Amino acid sequence: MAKKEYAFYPGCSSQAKSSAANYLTSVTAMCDKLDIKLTEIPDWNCCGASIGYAEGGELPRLAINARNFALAEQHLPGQDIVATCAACWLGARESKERLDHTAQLMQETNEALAAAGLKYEGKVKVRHMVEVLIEDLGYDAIKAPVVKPLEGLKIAGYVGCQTNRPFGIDGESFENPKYLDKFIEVLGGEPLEKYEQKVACCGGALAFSEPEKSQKQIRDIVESALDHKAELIVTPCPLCQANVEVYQSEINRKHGTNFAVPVVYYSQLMAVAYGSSAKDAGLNGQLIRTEALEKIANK
Amino acid sequence: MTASIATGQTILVVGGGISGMTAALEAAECGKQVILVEKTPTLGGRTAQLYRYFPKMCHPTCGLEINLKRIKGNPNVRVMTMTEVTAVAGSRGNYAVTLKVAPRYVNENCTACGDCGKAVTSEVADTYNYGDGKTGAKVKAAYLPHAMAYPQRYVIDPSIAGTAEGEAAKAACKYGAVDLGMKDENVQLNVGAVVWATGWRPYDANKIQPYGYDRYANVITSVEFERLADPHGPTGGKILRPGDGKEAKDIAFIQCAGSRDENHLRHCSRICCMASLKQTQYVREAYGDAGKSTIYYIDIRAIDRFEDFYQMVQKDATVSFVKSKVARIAENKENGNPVLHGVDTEGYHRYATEHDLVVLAVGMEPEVTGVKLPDDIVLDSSNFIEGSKDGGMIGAGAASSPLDVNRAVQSATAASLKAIQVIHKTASTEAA
Amino acid sequence: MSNANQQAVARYKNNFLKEVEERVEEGHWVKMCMQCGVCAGSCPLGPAWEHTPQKIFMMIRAGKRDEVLQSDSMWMCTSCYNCIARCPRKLPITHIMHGLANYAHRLGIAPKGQPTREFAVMFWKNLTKRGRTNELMLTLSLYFANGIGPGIQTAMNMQKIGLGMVLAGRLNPMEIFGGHSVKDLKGFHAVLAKAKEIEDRKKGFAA
Amino acid sequence: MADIKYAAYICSGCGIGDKMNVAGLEKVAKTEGKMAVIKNHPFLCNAEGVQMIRDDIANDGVTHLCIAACSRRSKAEAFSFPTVAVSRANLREGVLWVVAEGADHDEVRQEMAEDYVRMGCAEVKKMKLPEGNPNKGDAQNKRIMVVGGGMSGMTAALAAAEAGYEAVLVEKTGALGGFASKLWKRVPFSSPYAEPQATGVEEMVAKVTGNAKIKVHLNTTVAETGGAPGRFTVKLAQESGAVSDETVGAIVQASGFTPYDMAKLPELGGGQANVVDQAGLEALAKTANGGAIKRADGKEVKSVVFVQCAGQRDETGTHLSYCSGHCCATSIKQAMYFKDANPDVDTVVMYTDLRVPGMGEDFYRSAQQKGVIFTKGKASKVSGGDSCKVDFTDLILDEQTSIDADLVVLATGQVANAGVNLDAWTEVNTAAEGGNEEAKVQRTEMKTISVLNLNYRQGPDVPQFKHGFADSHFICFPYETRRTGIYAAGPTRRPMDMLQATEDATGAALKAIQAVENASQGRAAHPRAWDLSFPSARLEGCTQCKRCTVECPFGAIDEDEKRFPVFNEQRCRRCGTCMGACPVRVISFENYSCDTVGMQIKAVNVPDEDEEKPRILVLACENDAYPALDMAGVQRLTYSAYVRAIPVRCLGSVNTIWITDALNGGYDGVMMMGCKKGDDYQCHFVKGSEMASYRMSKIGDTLKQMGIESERVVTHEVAITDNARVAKLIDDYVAELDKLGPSPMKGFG
Repeated sequence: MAKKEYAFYPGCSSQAKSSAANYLTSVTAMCDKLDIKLTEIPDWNCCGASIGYAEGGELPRLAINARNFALAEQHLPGQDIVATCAACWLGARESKERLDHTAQLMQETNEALAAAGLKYEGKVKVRHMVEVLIEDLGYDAIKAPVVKPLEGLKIAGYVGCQTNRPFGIDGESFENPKYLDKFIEVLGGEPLEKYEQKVACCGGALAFSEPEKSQKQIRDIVESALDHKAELIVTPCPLCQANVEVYQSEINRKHGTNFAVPVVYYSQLMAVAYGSSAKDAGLNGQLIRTEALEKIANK
Repeated sequence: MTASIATGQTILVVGGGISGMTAALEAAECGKQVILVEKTPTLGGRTAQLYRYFPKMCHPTCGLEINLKRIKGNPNVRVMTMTEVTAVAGSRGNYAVTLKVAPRYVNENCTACGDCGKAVTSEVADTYNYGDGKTGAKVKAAYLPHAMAYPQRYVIDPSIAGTAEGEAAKAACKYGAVDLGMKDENVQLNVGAVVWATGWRPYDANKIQPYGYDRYANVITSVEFERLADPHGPTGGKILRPGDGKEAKDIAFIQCAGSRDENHLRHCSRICCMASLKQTQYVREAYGDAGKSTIYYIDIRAIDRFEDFYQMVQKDATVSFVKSKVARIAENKENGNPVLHGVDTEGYHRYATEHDLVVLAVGMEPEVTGVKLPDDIVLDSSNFIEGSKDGGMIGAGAASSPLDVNRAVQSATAASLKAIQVIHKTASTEAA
Repeated sequence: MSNANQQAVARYKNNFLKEVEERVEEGHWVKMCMQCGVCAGSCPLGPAWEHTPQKIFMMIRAGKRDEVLQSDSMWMCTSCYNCIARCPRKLPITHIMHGLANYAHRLGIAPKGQPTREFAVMFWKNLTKRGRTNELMLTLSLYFANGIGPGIQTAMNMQKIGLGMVLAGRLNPMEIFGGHSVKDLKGFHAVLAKAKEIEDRKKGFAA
Repeated sequence: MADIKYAAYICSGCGIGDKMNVAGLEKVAKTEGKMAVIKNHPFLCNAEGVQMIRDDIANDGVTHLCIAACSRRSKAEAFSFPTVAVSRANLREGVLWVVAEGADHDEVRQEMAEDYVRMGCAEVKKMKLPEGNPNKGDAQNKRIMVVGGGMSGMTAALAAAEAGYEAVLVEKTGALGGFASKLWKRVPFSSPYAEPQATGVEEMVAKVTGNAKIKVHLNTTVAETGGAPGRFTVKLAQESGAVSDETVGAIVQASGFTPYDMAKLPELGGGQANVVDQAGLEALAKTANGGAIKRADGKEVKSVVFVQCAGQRDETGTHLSYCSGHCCATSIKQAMYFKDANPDVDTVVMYTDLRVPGMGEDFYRSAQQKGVIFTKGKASKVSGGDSCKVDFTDLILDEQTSIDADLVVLATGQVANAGVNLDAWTEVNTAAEGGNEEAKVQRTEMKTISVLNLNYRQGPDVPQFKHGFADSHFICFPYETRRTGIYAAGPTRRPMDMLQATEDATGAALKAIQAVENASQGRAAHPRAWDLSFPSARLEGCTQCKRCTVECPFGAIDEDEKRFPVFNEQRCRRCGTCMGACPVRVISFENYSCDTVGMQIKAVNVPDEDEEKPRILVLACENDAYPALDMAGVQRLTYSAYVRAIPVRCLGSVNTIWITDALNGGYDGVMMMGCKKGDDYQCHFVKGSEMASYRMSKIGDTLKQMGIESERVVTHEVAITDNARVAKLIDDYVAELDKLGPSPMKGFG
């Protein structure tokens, strides 16, 4: 099957030695097995993230996103932009929708872009890696390369907010999306379909400013996963991954719990199931190491 | 069956619910020729599935009995059940209509003695009791749809038509009424006017994801609740919740389940507020002061004298009101109770309240299964029927707007006269 | 700053709804709320709100300008989008909350020392500096926001994590000397400046 | 009329033949029923069986037949023989399906079946084939009179005319158009439900006046209405004093509504400057003619508050307790008047529940889109003046507060123009007839507001249902009037908006057309539609007691100068209440009379007391109780084989003679089963079951004289869904009678 090519928007957190570096590593391994060619958008910039609103305002946020669109349209014509980070995808897609639907904003934004000799034509599409996997490849294609099924591995699919709302994946419910469970299933693992915290918010945006409030969210997410006997939590979102993984020790420190549930990306599950090494799957990037996956990877 | 009896002076009424029966009878009692087609095996429609009517708390079957008596006694109405309209050609005053009659596998010899039912063992979903929904009710595959079914004639479910079960039913019938050889039959008719009284259907509760109808056993719809409260229903009138068959005494009613919501139905379905107010009285009927009803609402729309009923319910100590669109429902894993989360907007009170059972007051949307509307029918923004451009086809009852029974009958009576006007004009122009 | 506030007050007299419609991101949606309250019940941070979104919309219609703009409710938004997903009138509630926060912030009347407000400012400065976020600087500047002392304290508490991140290759101590950046920084800044200029002109913040 | 020949046809199908001795039944039909022809058939309702009966009618001169098979509710089409008198003996639902299985019940089952055959034969012998009202000749007028020239009235007149019927339109003012002509615009009737629409009144007036089939009387009121469907005679009084006569076949009453008087709402600023009601606002909008709306004092309105439910939904008993339904949409429309003229006008709609059902939701959204502000609050005080002030409780922000505005609009409700309230009337009228002078004055005073001035025995207007509206009591039958041939439509029937009113008027026009068609054929109207039987009275036996004229639920019976009842058959609904009321039993229908039932009661074979087989007579309303008994059978519920059930048209038609005859004849008990009575009555003949229980309360003394315990006569309210309950009621009563012991009358019968 012919290679599928996309204009890749890794986002700040996926850069080398950034908080989601291991996401990028595993995505690279995954795409390699799935015949997906990702070409990084030359000189892309930050999406502004949701938290950018307070100081950034509306038009500056639209403008910096439009800059990425313009660069993609210019250098990678005809290719859809694919983001792996929930926030990047959301920030970009929201900007695109608003620009495409409001002539005035489009005009003002291009006026701004002109300052750097750029123009957004409104052509390029903005998509999340999960959309590409489901819509362009499909579950059978995802299943095909499996060589090391994740046998008997109980995994809680934690979708979180921004890959799920307000756009979400076509045909999935906001309250009960099933795609992570389907991923786990085709990869040979055991999905915990009744996991209640699937779409709960990890409080990511407030992780720094309101630690108590966001850590309360994280507690529920981890506790419920444990109630369901989860050995792993899997997520499509770097903010979710970082928050849910990073703060478990902090919560233990404050509340005397002893959480140590590994939180991985779907791409890491796939990389492992597709036979990549623990390193290529970015497992060494885990703060809470996941022996279970490493064992399978090292088989 | 021949089409010859029908002419440009005949009125076709599509749908055998209370609106269709009314439209047909009112015209027939004015002396007009009417053909009434119904896609299911029996007349009565959705109202026959209600336990009581608001605001009188009387029984829909009472009116049904009168309408059936009118039909039995009136030679001007011809009733065709298990019949759908598959095509309408022509224009005002002169329509060529194609009907498809599905096999009932039971002919007019049937005396409703019930021997075929005794002879078969396999069961199918009891759609009269919303057995295809949360009630899970079943009937024998050879059945009388309900005690007041008209025609009073058994039905053999297609699933056993070609099987040994079917043969057993045939063998059991002393009157040669079981005819397993029946096939789809197409019928051509000429009519002058068409009244579309194809009715409504409850909005699909599975689509209202935050309320988890698809995930939680003890979240049901208002139409299902009617069957639970009805002594003729699957629980013999006991309010037993689907999850564990326990008696539900503390019941939450959620208004606007699908209605007034641009993610679902953009219109207000009009009847739901009154329906829930009525259903709180089912709870009182079952448990007296020991029952508890809570209505979660945005606006209580008890129009005109229905306000009396609202005021009566407000005085009922077992009923309380929360002005809030419930945000989401979770389930208490210990006891299977639904837990409602939201905020009471009068003032600001956050709640997470547990109930035995949740009844979703699901909205009305136009019935579309088995309904093939001609192209020149004009629909409104919610697909209710406004009528055909040339006025030869008229929408009636809940097919034309979300209406309560009384207003649906009023609408159907008006539609009946509009149809009469059409054939009158045809007659006078032909005469001229 | 606060003279921008006085100008706004003068311009819109007691028509706060009009002010919101013209100056707040997605503010023209406020009038469409029908007070069902589904947003209020859907917010994960709900309990932390003094005023729920639907109530804030009502306050706007009632002209309670100061109470709304000085409220810290909007700053509780985690951008989870539950409210948008469930709103029966399809109001972009998340964005309206962001818009209100931003407007209050720009007017200089948002709650002083509101942590999210301060973090948001740092975050934006951080990302606009080089076009990409510098996670280390962000973290550090946050910890030291309240001065050296408490900063060290927080940093000590969090250092295990920080160290873990470094070991896991997910935090780079070297970023302190720069880190990731867009190449055409000049162009990037030009775009931003222009965008801000247009926005300020539109929303009455023109210097 | 040809010679009479009786025949009995006994079906042995559906298991009747297996469980009963058909030969025995035939013997009963012959020796006791005295039937000339007796046949049995294994499958009577099939083509062959029915043909056998048809042949006997055609070739063998059979004129009266008793079909002993299933219930009269089953196989109605198969067993319909319009040219002969037919009785049905209910052997299947009434015996086979309800008597317990097993050999030890064979005897009682057979006795029950034989009794039903005896009853069927006895009944048919007293039946005549109804031939329709012989006086139908005088009831051939098919013109429709419409009272009221507003939107509803004009719609009704046009609707009738377009169906080919002449219409007479009577309007008391000098112009057509009614309330609608006072409006600037109306709410939209169809998609997209976004903008106020032109009322279309002018076009409609033109259509009406231009229609050759419609005769319009302006400045005219109805001075007197007499007669009946098909032959109403109406005196029309012009303002000038001139009087003209019209004969019409049916009447649509579209007399509209009056806005609730603002002056009764001082606390809400009623009567103060710059506080108007919705009608007042329409006037201002008309003057503005699309431009800026100005107050009475000429000041342009820059801010307006609409106070919903003003004097409505009132629980204190001071104002209207109901909701008028249209006011929310009307205020939304009126707020749009302001916004469309000038978007900067502040418009606030203050509501507690915003009631815009159906597509009204789109209209609501459209108003929000235009910037109309909706505040959920309850106004406590409105002060008018140059700057008005509305004090209210904001239910969302949970605070006492107030708004200032240039103008305040009170959404007051609709009060029906339904004429004289008959309950009040009857009281005054009886006093007046008793010679009370004061009452006579009061009566004349009352009549001044009458719409129809009916010269009916029971009063000048149609009875009102609730809150003074002339509505039907029935959910399934909104046009089930209590004055046959007269149909209320529009806001006089029920509070409603213009869309619903025009639809309502169209429906009422149909019912009027139906009424004239039925009258011309001598047929009954709903609910016994197409019944050809009609009441006749042997006046030579009449004692002028007036019970029939007083108790007729439809005011069908008047009195002549000698106080004899005058039957207006076209008004009659064939319920038989008069027959039940008549102490001397001179009133009867051809196929339903004191005899058709009485002879059935007498035909039953009542065992002696030593046999210990009690007999219980059940008189069951044919609409609810009898179907319930039937369906108990359909569901194979069992009840005692000692009962003998007779369907009656209505418990109101039960004549006490039937009860006393039964008890004299040795029956051990009598059960009467009828519909719910009281405020939410279910009786389609209004007071049937109420009458029955009233009469039974009076029967006590008679029973005493006969030395019979009062427990031997009971009445029950039975709903059509009470299948299981009727069976239990019967068995419990049998048990009770068992304790009571056999009737003392046994053997004397």
